[in-house]
Amino acid sequence: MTDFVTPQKMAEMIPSGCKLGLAPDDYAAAPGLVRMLIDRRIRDLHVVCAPIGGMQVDMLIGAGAVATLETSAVSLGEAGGAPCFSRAVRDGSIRLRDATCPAVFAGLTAAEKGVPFMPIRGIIGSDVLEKRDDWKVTSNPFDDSEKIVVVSAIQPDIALFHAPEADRFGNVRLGRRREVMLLAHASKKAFVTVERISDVSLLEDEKMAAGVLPAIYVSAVAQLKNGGWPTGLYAEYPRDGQEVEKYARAARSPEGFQTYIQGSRSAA
Amino acid sequence: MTDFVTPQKMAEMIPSGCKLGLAPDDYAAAPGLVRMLIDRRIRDLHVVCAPIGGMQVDMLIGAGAVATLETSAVSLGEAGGAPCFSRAVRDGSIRLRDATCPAVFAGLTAAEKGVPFMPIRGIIGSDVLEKRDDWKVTSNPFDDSEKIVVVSAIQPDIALFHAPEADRFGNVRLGRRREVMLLAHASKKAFVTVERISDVSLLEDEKMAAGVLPAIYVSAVAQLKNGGWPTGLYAEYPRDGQEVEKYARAARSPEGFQTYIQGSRSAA
Amino acid sequence: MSEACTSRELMIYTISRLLKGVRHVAVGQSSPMPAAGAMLLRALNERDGRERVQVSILGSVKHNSFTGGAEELFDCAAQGRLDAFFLGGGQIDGQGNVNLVGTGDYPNNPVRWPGSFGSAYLYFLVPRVILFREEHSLRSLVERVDFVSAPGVTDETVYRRGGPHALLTNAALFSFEREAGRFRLQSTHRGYDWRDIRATTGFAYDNEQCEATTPMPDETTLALIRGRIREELRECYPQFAGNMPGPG
Amino acid sequence: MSEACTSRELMIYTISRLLKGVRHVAVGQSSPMPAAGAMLLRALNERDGRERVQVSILGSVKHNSFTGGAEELFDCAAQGRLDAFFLGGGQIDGQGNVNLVGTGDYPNNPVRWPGSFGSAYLYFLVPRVILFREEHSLRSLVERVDFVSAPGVTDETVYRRGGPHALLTNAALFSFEREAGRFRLQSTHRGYDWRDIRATTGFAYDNEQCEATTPMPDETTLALIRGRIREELRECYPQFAGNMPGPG
Repeated sequence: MTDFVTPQKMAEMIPSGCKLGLAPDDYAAAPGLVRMLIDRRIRDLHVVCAPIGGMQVDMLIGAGAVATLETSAVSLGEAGGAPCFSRAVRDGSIRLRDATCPAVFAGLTAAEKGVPFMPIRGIIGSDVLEKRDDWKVTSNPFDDSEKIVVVSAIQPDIALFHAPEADRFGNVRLGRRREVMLLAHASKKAFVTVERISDVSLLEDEKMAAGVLPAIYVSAVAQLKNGGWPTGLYAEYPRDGQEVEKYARAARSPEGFQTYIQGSRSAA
Repeated sequence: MTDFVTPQKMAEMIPSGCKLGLAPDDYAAAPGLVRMLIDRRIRDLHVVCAPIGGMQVDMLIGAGAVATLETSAVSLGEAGGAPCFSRAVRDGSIRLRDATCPAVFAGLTAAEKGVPFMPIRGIIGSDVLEKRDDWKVTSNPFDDSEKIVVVSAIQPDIALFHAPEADRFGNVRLGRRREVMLLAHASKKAFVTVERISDVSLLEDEKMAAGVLPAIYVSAVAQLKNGGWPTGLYAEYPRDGQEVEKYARAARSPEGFQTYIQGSRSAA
Repeated sequence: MSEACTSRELMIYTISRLLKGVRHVAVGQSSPMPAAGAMLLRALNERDGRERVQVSILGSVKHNSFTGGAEELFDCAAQGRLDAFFLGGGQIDGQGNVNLVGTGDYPNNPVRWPGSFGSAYLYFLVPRVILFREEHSLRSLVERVDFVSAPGVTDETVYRRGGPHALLTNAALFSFEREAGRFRLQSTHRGYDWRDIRATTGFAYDNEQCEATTPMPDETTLALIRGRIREELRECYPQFAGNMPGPG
Repeated sequence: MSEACTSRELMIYTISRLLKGVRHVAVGQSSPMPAAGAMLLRALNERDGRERVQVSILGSVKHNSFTGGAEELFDCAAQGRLDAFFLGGGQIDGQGNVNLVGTGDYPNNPVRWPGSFGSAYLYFLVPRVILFREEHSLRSLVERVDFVSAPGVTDETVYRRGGPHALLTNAALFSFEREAGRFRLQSTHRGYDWRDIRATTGFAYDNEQCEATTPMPDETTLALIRGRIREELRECYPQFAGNMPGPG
């Protein structure tokens, strides 16, 4: 059920125009794979950040690959704001769907549970709500006096992320990063790059199984060593802060961004 | 935050009249602890089976401890129907809230997420729905032409279950029995009996952490070796089918039930 | 020459036929024959080099592809990742309604069964639901169930992509015609003819005078049931497996 | 005699004071000082034998009591198991509204910040939300935010048990009066008086002529910040920790 492919092949399997779900920075799409998407000039993506985006998202925006961005935030962490994102906001070159983290999770949970919507507390009075036509204020069906928000289901076509390990059956270890599990459950397909591929089933050890995404959700796996560089991989290796800083400085101008992308290609 | 107590003390900490959430048979309240509850003549329980009940629930019903039973099923598995349950249904001595498994999970998920209700597909046309005043048919707020069921949140006062292992900090390993995690998240308190207590934190091993219920949810832990006997403990030891059969035969009459409870006390 | 195919073995084999083409089948609690049928399809496909079948047995440690707890089965069904499931039923009626709760009036049913389990949900979301009831009698196959745990058909205001696919008993096999909301007799098992079925079925159905006989497993398939499948069943159904014919 | 207490150290200490009594405090992404303040309370309580404080740092492996992914923080807050959280804000106004999105008109804000994160939710559900903004200026503390990421007050048709508790900057500490929906000046930090605060705060607030000075940490507390807390910060905030005073 799971195809084992090269990173290049995986990049080719992601079509322009699709709804692409990305995990947070330290589990997000491998930056090297993102560079392959940029190289093949992918366009018109609807990117869903689950629930926030980092350097990967900024790179995709900088390369003109993103039509719609649904996110609770885009940030380079200690390296500051995301320059291509800020520029695209000013230019109006991307369609923005600002969100708040738990509403993204609620939308993904709706897709995971196969329901068209989910209720969520809070949010009323926030301008975030005003700007979303796929969120509504309704009343609690069991108490008319309480107003409550409902958000639509979010079902990405493809969830793309980088994880420590898969096995040769297609199971993928995510550990306690359950939001990545949620993203995979909610999406039609999951494409995963991994540091290593185990010959032994990851489901064999009952103590570990709880943190494993079963192969039934995993459409493709590609091995990509150190694939989390430079944004890091949770519980495996830290981010390369200097490299992210270098990116942040370069991307302050469109020209600097282009130079960074071209110059760093060989390093990927 | 987590109290470490004796099983006797834990049984005393569960008051008559509370809403008690129980996991399925092979992770359910330790039958030995249930016997302690019966010994102290606990009464008026509102038992929530998450989502089905077994011998433990049948014993509580047989002992007259249950006022309301909310469940998708009560069964002794290979040993057949639950005799005290069937008798109580006929007598009308318990208030029944029949459910269907995913609706119980939806109600617990609502409590976990702090929302008053959850939508759920299916169910419309089932008589189960007709009998529940805490479920409603509403329309999809994003598509008026679709009818959909909403169920109220289910928040037990106490979740009670038996698990393989806790650590001395109060973290409890549940492995992939995520529905037990859901039950604990949804409940105000979790009381857990365990086979063993580890000196090393169960969160230390990142590979295992995904299957660990953090101590913030765990109000009390009691060690009770072989506490799952005779209903078994998932991935640890199987049920004692002969003993459950013995119970099933004995409990066919109220007298037989009394004899079983009294006779087997010493074995517990 | 080995012992002749038993009634249960015929049902297990028939289940494997009804599952042909599925990628993922799940089996609920207390369902040894459906579990065996699903395992048999998996084994036959492996033997013949056909597509891999994912079998998820609830309550099993070994035959369990889920890692998210019992709710994952229901989520998986809602996501469209589950192709087939089984439902039993104390009563099943001619519109495909299933009663897992009890006879007579609710709530104080004179005969009470365990309860509805996940039926009221999975029946809507799993494309191929196979109704399985060993007992073929006027008591189990009724004109109208006393309590609808899960309805066979639904109007278009309700989301539904699943429903009854077939009804298998120890005497016959029916298919379900969703448009008509009726069963159709497909075949009778060895030892039964259409008159037996008519006399012991409480509801109306199509193709009453069906002459087809339910196909029997060949020798190698029977050997697979008595060998590998029986072993695989032992984990969750030790008593059932122990009562099956087989070596040792 | 060690180096004098820096402005950041005073803020870290003040945060630990604002957290007094909490059982569980969580800290979001990119929040080194709130993380340090929470860690300091934990360390002080340990030292003094007071109640154990659970500190959950988002993005940390070591200081993380969650096992259910990033959504667990939000679920935990909704369940009432989280007592305190921090929010920043490019702009904060006198009604406690927070803007994490940008200045000017949405969506093409001339200055765009990262986004609202979980603010629009946690502000409703966490009893003690501490607003933290280093920069104390007419630019950051405004009469009315340009975009409401999360509102400070809410009418009674909406469920709300949380909201603003205090506002801490590099110059002063305010408390928030929920009934009135206004801030109240509590104290000014060393080097600032009430006139400085009035001149650099864009919104109206109570107790304008406040004469109280924000208490400073004692030597042993300062040593704790420069030792254990600095070390604990290194995992998630290596740059920030590297810039703090401390041994080596």
